[in-house]
Amino acid sequence: MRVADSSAGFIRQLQKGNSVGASLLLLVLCLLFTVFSENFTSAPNLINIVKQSTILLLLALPMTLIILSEGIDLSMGALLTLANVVLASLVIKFGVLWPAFLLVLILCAFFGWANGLIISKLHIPPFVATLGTLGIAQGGALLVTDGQSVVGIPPEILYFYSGEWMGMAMPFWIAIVACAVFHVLLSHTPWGNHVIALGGNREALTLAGIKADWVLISVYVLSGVMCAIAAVLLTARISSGHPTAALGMEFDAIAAVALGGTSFEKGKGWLWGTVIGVLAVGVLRNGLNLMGVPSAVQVAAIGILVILALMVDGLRDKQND
Amino acid sequence: MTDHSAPSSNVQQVSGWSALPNSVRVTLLRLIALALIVLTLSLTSEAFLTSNNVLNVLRQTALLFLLASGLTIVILTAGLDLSVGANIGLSACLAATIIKSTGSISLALLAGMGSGFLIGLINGGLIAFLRIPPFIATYGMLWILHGVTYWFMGGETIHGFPADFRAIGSGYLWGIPIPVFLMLAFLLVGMIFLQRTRWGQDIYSVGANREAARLSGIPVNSRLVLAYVMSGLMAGLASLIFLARLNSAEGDIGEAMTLPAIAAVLIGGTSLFGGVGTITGTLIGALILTLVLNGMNLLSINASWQPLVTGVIVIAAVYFDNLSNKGDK
Amino acid sequence: MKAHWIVGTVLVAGLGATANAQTSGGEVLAVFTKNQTNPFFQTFRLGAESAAKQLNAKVTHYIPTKPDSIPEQMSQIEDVIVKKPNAIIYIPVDYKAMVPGIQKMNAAKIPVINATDRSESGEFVSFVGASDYALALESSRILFKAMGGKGNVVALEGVKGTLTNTDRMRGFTDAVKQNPNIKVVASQPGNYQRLLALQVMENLMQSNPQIDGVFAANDAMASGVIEALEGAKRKALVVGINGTKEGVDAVVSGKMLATADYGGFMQGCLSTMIAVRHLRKQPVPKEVIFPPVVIDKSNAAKYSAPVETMACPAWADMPKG
Amino acid sequence: MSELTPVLELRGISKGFVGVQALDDVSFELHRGEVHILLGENGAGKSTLMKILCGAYKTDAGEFFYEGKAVKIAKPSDAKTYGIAVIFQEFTLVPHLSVAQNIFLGREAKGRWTGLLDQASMRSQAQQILDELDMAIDPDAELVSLGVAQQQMVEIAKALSQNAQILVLDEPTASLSDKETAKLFEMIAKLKSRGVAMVYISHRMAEVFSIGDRITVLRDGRKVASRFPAETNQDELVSLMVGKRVDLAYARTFEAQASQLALQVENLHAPSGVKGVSLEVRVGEIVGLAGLVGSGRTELARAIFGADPVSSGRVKIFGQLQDGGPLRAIELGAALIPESRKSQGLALILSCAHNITMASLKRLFPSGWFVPSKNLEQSIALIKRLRVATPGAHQLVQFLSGGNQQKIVISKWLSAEARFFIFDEPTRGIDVGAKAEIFSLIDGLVKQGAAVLMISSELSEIVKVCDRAYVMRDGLIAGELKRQEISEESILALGVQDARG
Repeated sequence: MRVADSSAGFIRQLQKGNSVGASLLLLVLCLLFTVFSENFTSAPNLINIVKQSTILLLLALPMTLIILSEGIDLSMGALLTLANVVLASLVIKFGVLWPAFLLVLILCAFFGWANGLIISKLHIPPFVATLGTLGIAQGGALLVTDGQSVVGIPPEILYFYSGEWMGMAMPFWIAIVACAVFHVLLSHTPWGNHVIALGGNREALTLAGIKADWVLISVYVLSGVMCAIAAVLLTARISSGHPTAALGMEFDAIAAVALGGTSFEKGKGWLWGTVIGVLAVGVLRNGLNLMGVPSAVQVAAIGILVILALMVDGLRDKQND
Repeated sequence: MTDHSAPSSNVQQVSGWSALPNSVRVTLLRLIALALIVLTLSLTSEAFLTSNNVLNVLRQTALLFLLASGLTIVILTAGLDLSVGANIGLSACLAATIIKSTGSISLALLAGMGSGFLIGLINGGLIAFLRIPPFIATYGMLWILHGVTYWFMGGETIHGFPADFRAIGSGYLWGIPIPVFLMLAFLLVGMIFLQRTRWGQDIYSVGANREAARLSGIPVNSRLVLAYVMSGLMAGLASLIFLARLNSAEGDIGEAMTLPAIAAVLIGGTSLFGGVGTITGTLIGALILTLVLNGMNLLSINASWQPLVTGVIVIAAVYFDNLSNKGDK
Repeated sequence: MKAHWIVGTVLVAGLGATANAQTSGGEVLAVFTKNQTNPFFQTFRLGAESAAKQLNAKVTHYIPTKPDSIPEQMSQIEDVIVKKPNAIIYIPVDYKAMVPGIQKMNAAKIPVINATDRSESGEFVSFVGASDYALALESSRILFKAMGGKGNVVALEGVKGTLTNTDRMRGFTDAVKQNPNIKVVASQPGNYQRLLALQVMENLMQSNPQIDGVFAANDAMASGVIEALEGAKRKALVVGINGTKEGVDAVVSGKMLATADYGGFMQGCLSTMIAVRHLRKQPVPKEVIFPPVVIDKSNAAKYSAPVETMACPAWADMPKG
Repeated sequence: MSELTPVLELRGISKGFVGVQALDDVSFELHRGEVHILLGENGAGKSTLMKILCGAYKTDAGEFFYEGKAVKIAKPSDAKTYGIAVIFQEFTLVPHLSVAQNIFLGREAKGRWTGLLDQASMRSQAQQILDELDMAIDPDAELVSLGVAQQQMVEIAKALSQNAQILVLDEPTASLSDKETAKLFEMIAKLKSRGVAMVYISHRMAEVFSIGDRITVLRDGRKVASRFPAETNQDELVSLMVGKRVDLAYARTFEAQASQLALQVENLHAPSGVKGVSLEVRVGEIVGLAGLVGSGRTELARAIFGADPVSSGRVKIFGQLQDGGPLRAIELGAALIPESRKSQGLALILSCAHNITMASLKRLFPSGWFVPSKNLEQSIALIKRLRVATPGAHQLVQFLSGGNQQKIVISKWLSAEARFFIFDEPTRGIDVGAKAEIFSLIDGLVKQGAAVLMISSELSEIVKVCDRAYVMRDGLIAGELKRQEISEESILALGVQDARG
């Protein structure tokens, strides 16, 4: 009998070279920065990297499932921004987090449900549907705040970003829990298989008696829920609501997922590859900051990282297909 | 889409809407939508139908269309080009520097188009030969181009260009803004390329079924590179018009145009899965988008509504396409 | 006046050398600015570099890769704190959202000089900036005087919700109150962007046949307005703010009535000098607000020297608010 | 067959799509332990009836009786409750899930309260089923790593794992080797003894008579006849299927003698699985390329055409070296009619005209200037010549029948003035009537001075149509058969030598 299914899975995925590009680059970057900037490997800096990457990770995890089911979600960044401003306004009104978070959770889940509905029932390609809802969420954020940022967040909300528990920063725990939940959901629940089947062979799913539309909608609802959770972290981080806080973050999430080896077709992908992809981007940005590299070079470096990683995976695919 | 007027042999005429070939249906549907928008706007705001505003709308549409026309060709190959906005930024800054240093406009035009061409070539190479998915390759290029522009410009802006250069952006010819002539030129070039050249036909074939095209002897890789080069070239040309229009160059000059350009192509009926779509559709898409935003400005509707309305239009356009195609199944 | 500056600087350099050499040089300063594209911040960075060179300190710039990105500036703060620079010269991307970042800097006991946008809270060694309100008031007054105290005026606002925009529009409205028969026919946001201002102006010209004057909240929008006016072959008096080279050139060429000197270069110089003097235990003012200086045809020549050639004046000649 | 009540009975089943009446008042009985053969051409309604049986389609009219009681089958879960499982030709399997996950898709074993997957029990159950069918497949292997035949076996294991009482098999042996077909028949016999009722869809007469207990023929959506194997023979069944007396297949007159050398292949090696092949084809000849599934015939064809890379050896077309890709082969006058029309032969969402001239634009419009009217003329001429049934040259290819789509592919190559044609399974998915037309077309090509290399898994086609035949096995030529030596036995002998040993 296998000892631990997930560890064997982990190694098997690595052997299959699912995200060699990203893992290689992550390794090279870490070595490079350890050498070139002395305090890269210092504990506070490593915690910084994890804290800074957590919000992107919370978007990249559901994005992996969406891309695995041969979809895409361009509305995540705008939805996170909308959730941020609504959460900030409600927290100020209620004075306490939980009721506000609940309402935002419902709002985001509804938004995800709408995305899923437009795609499955109106038969609109995911790119088009979520490009449309991106505009709707972005407009919503502007309308709610009339362009002003929302201030006066009670300090205990900041705990979620800068607070600590058992010695580790809160975002670290949130990231760990999120990865664990998604790993279990994807590899240890029937639903996980159904999501992969949705991307791999949708007909097989329907003939197996599963409502493919519901699986699709549930993936987008999950994406909405994760936006709500990320909003708590973002609001805690900038202690306010801002009408353009996270616009464009969906593209970074998609890049991280692609970096991690999840391909755009046939439900081929690996959750932990995405985690590596997110970390690779986080390490790059942090390292370049520490080395005081001029911002123009930082901007180009991110583009080069993405293309290099995909080149490695692209060439590997070429060999074995 | 080939022409649709020729006689056909053993034809059982299925009359009515579903008899029309798909491309005609797509265009007709949009012309109706366009007419509706013009009607409602001219009724609700008296400033709408003034000649000034019409020219104003045409000029703004021209800017959007110049970008979207190159994109249409790329999307027809089932690809995508997220780097067009950054392409405009870099090409405009290059051209601006050359005008400032050498003062020769022709050299600047060459530089703008040259850099657009080169960016398209790199995009095409990454996608065709290194098999990187278009979304990711052009996303990477977006960042690289921004990096190069920021490094090159260092936060500076270059402003103030000779009058005859600025004419191509804000000048008039027979009372019509010059960018409109360029829009028609791009439209013509696009239509001729897609409908009247074999390379255009190949673009449709590659988009519709890449493997079948390859097995039919179509050099798929070079067609893909051609598509991205055209998109890059058109963005390079558009950057010159932006430069002339704004009379100054700064790093993120075209950045806000990328998503609206993609929206214009989608509203125009070009499918993301490739093989279906026309340049005229994209022109109508650009016109619809600009008209709606212009209308909202005239009716002084809060600017925050604009992204929301754009989103709804994109979804509605594709939904009605699905409805009209239902007849075929 | 120019010659005097150079002499002054030599004097200060000499003075600086003999100052008590507690930390006689080599201080590392981290300079945070908002984005790569707005020329104002470029002049600020050049000012800081010029002052640092004079006082042989070292300056590293931290600019978000995505313009005005709040989460990114937050990450850059966290990364820089790990490196422990001697002092930080800080322009917040958003004066409300960045408070947690400032708290982190204060917690790390790093002296911070707040520049340009006064942050809502946080301990600072001092604040260096110009009064948006005063600048807007002055340039609006000049506009209305040139309009003969009557006629239709249009206002092009900056980014809604930013501190600079709120203060500048307050200055404009107060100036309008002082001129009863100036009629504000329209006030629309141009987000400090040239293209958007141009398109907004084009639309405003449709619905307002008679526009005598235009108040633009920054020079970039002012030049957009000028392009729109020329495009529609219409005439109007235009004023802007910031005193960037572009604005000054427009004033010199007569296309623009006047602009107000926001003193980017000077703010860069002064905030760096204050940082270095503070580190060298020399007395520094708590707050320096540059007096509003309007650049019109009369004094435009003085301001049109290219920024690269400018050098920071001596500490003694600096306006001390 | 005892007169028990049938385990499943369909009465008066009708189902129509837009303008097409797929099934018209069809009644059908199925008894326990019986293999009921369903015969019919493509488009006769077989697959529609199957989709109704498994609940994928709803019926317009008709009732279902399960063991005599009236029941409703409208969605896949209904079919499952009555133990109906269907094995389609296009596998309902998910590439990146493991074998065990595929088998239990939708019926995953879960921990009682955790709701988590019980991986261990799923794996052991899968292993048990695979062992029962003695398939050497690892339940943890990712599906995409298995060959076509193995995937077919997983598909069957998946159906059996739902302890199906009623099994519907859609041409299961289409991609199985003889060894695997024999094993399938053993398993069918085992299932019969267990009382499982099976609907077996095929058009291979040998199978019909070897395992069929009862035969029902469908034509144009209507049930034409029901026979016991003993009462009928091949010819009667074919005429029932086709409706008019027709000789079984196209009989070719072999008077043309071979002349100029069209194709020379010398010791060709290719990473895709060609291990040193030498053969030649002359103008005026139809050379068959027979062999079992996985013997490398398609790989050889794609290597010759330049679709896949070649590692060593030489290919000459009309005397000139073919050292490039498909474009080079086409320039030399070669053409490839691929095995899967839809994914490799045609652009379904484009018009007939666009597809027909896709490979000949350079020739028709050398200057690059494309003239739609000329393009249309060329297309309409070929549509007429090949009698393609289409409303017009603008009709999108996706709306044509299988046979007409194949004609469009052939027209594409005629438009490119090819003179050496590689046909890969030219009649797959095409009904009997249209097959004859395709063969007469091929024969017409050869008579007009073309050369043809034809890959086919239908031994009868090779026997009836080819001048010469090569038989491939494991990427090599097992042997060459002259005209008079060609027979189903000789082909099988060469093709399966080691299998029998």
